[in-house]
Amino acid sequence: MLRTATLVITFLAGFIMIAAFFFDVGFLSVAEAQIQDWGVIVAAFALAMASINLIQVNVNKAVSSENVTDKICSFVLLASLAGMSIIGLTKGPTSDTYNVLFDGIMAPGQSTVWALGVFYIASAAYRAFRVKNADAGLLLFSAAFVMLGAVPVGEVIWSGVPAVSQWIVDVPNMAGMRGMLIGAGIGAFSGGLRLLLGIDRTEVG
Amino acid sequence: MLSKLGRIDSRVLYFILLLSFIIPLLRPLGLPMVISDEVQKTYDLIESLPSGSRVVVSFDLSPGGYDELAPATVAVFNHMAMKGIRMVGMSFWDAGPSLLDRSLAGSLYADKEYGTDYVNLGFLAGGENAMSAVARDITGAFPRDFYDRPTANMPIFDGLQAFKDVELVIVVATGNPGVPEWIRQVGDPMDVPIATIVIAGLVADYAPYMQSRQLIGMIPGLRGAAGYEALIDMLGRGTAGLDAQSAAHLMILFFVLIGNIVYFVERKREKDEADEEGAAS
Amino acid sequence: MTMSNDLSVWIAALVTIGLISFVFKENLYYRIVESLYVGVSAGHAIVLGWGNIRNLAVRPLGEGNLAVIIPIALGLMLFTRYFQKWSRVSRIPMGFLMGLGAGLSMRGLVGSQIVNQIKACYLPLNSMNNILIIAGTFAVLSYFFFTVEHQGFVGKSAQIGRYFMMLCFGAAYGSTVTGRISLFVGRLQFLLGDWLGILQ
Amino acid sequence: MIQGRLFTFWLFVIMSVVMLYAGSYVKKGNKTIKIRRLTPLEAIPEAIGRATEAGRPVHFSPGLAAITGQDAPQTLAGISLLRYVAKLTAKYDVRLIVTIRRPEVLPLAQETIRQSYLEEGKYDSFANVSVQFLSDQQFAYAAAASGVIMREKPAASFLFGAFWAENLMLAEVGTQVDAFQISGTASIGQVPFFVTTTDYCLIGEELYAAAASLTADEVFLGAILGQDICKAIMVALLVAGVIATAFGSDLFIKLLSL
Repeated sequence: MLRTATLVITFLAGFIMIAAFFFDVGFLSVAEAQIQDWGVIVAAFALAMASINLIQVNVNKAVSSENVTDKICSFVLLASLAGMSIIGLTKGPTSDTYNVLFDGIMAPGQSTVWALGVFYIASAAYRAFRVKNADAGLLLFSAAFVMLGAVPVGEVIWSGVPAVSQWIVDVPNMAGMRGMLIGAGIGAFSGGLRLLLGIDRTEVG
Repeated sequence: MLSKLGRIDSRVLYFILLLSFIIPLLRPLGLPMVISDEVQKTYDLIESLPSGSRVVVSFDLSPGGYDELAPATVAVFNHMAMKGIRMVGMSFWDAGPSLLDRSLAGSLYADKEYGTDYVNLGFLAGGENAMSAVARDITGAFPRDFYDRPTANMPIFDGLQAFKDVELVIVVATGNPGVPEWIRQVGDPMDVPIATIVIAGLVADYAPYMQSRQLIGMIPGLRGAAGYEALIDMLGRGTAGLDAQSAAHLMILFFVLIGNIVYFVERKREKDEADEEGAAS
Repeated sequence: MTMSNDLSVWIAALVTIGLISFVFKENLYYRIVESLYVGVSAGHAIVLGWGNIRNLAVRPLGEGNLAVIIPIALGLMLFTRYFQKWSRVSRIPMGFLMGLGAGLSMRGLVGSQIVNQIKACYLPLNSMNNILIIAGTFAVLSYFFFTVEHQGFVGKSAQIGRYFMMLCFGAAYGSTVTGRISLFVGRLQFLLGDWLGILQ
Repeated sequence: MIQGRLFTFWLFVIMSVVMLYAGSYVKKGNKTIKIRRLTPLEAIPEAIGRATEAGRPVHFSPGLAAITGQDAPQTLAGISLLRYVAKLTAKYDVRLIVTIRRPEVLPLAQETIRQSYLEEGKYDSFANVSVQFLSDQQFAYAAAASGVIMREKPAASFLFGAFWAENLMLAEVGTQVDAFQISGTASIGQVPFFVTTTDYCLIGEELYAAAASLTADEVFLGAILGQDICKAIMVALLVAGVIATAFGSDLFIKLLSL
């Protein structure tokens, strides 16, 4: 019963979106708008749920982990989560205290984690990027031009670098990406169809 | 000697790389950046918009990519503010509104009137669905802005209900939901032009959309920022970091080169040794 | 420029250094800073998620709009997954969100990702670039046929497709490197400029 | 019908019908559908053979994604490949080390491996398998998994599933211990790094095709057949339109714009 209800709701939500896109029928547009507005609200609840998962995992760790470092870290995580939420919910996300936490921890934290990638790229470039075959050779050729085309020194090395780099991105890369884009589109369509009709293995939930 | 090079500690590599960043930052050479075609086109596009027209800027980014996108965003904001273009800002990533707030504060919009010339609507959950819902009814989806003020009576929304009255959407993006979602929910079906300020890592991915004109402008990361800053004649951070970028790019290519020389020389030696052993037995 | 006296700049500098230290060696300082930022990010999601619920559901409900009871109920049902006995109920709102998402992306992508992309290949065969664009798209599509063995014409076409993809991956590799370098430059500009004040 | 959406609508209908038909065709017992050769897949026994000869273990990671959400199919494909790898390690008595990032993937991986060892009649050797949950944080997992690879020096390392920026750490340390590495991911942005740092890589949808060909699962196979037919339709549209355009006709441009 519950399973049937889930399948029907899944199908209807998707079907109305699709039907309203193709047919200009009054009640479909109304239903589409209504469902979309509801979707935003439910998604906002779902956003909070992801954080609850994190709380659950870390409460377990803070309580039962044998590793002291893990315990401390889980505790720090829970404390900072609680602190941010409480300040945000009471004083609002534009208050000064909140901004200090956002500008001091969240923004630089995330951007440093992303930036660290450059170190792994450097050591992998040195140790693991081997031109073993034609595939890797072509890849390196294209990568080298695109990299040099992105910085002024490329033009200093050879005046043709920016043009070749642009050509690689606009022609062979474009064609290849387009092929993959169409293929991935068909793949996503197939996944969506199976989900709407409830024939997927990775079923809802 | 070569086999020693092959076993070099990663931390030595990291240190060398770090120096290649820091030295040119402290002692820049000032190599100029060529303004690429796509940046020029995007500049022309904004230059062609009449004063008073309304542009939606969607801040769909993680703070992870903000350092890379902020200089270009500020440059574009400055250009728009100089032209008297009105900016409707919104976000579908939770970090977006605060970052938009910082970019606005660092641009010429800071001197303009909030609610008339620009607005920061804040965040809406649900990604693609939220984009589609906003495009249909802007103030309906955002009854209050990021600062919790009611939006319905703001002058910027006079005669502006849906995206069909918007001249352009600029997506400031680090991933999904972002450019492909905007194109398929708003750009294509509602016939609204879409442009993007995007991290370098996605430039190659979005090339098909540029060629098909589903995307009519693209400013790639920090490199695009340098070009744009030159075009509006307001040099900023995009230009300042260029030499460090040059040096680091060269260093990484150099690492690939040395790594492969070591690899091929060692492989040849192993092969020679194997041949000799074969000959001896 | 002089050294910053802004509190958030100082905190940010300590966070940045702590995270960078990870590439040299994993350490307690790094682990604590990481936990801090993951916690703050999750808190931020809760705060903004609540902002949406308040503006779009709670306030309208207070103004007498009873229709919002439905999405509120659906949203609350999500949380049943934390109670063993009722956990299956959370599949209903998940199904609603996933069905909505699937329908939206399907209706959009056929036009924007398939039809318009094919249409953009209808180019006159009057330049090498146009021919490469058409041939490349064709070849890459043929690479992803899985029920046909890569032999004969399909095999050759797929091989060419593979070469095109390698050029793509090279471009993606190169531009990702550029991106990461830009980010790191940004971090150093922050440390050396905003914090220490030794950049002009 | 809303203007300008006629062609898209019919294509939508055709794609749906084709996919449903392909699904039921496979379900009716027409399992004769063969997935084409996938070189990385064929290299798996060779990699495990090397581990057997060298007396060194095998490392496997099913990626960093969960079993729900957008990237779940990648994790599930990774688990299908794990079933295959575990059968081989059971058969040749090679030690298998699996590193896990998501807590909810742990029981799934354990159960899959146990099943494989049972099927091979090597349940006693199951004790020889080590499935380790390392950390739910992306980089903490990657650092810990790198540590495991560095210590255990596997002769083969398999990375199948969703990966992000951390993949370079795993692939690089694999290169350092001289492991034969086979990877596969549908996270297209990460494929370039796998192509350059591992010996073989399943590119994009090849990951799903590999899982389908190993499990012979009806739903997977049906989906692949349906997608192939749709791709053939797109290729036909592409070729026909290009030929028409070459002869100066804008018939197809008009058709697709309907």
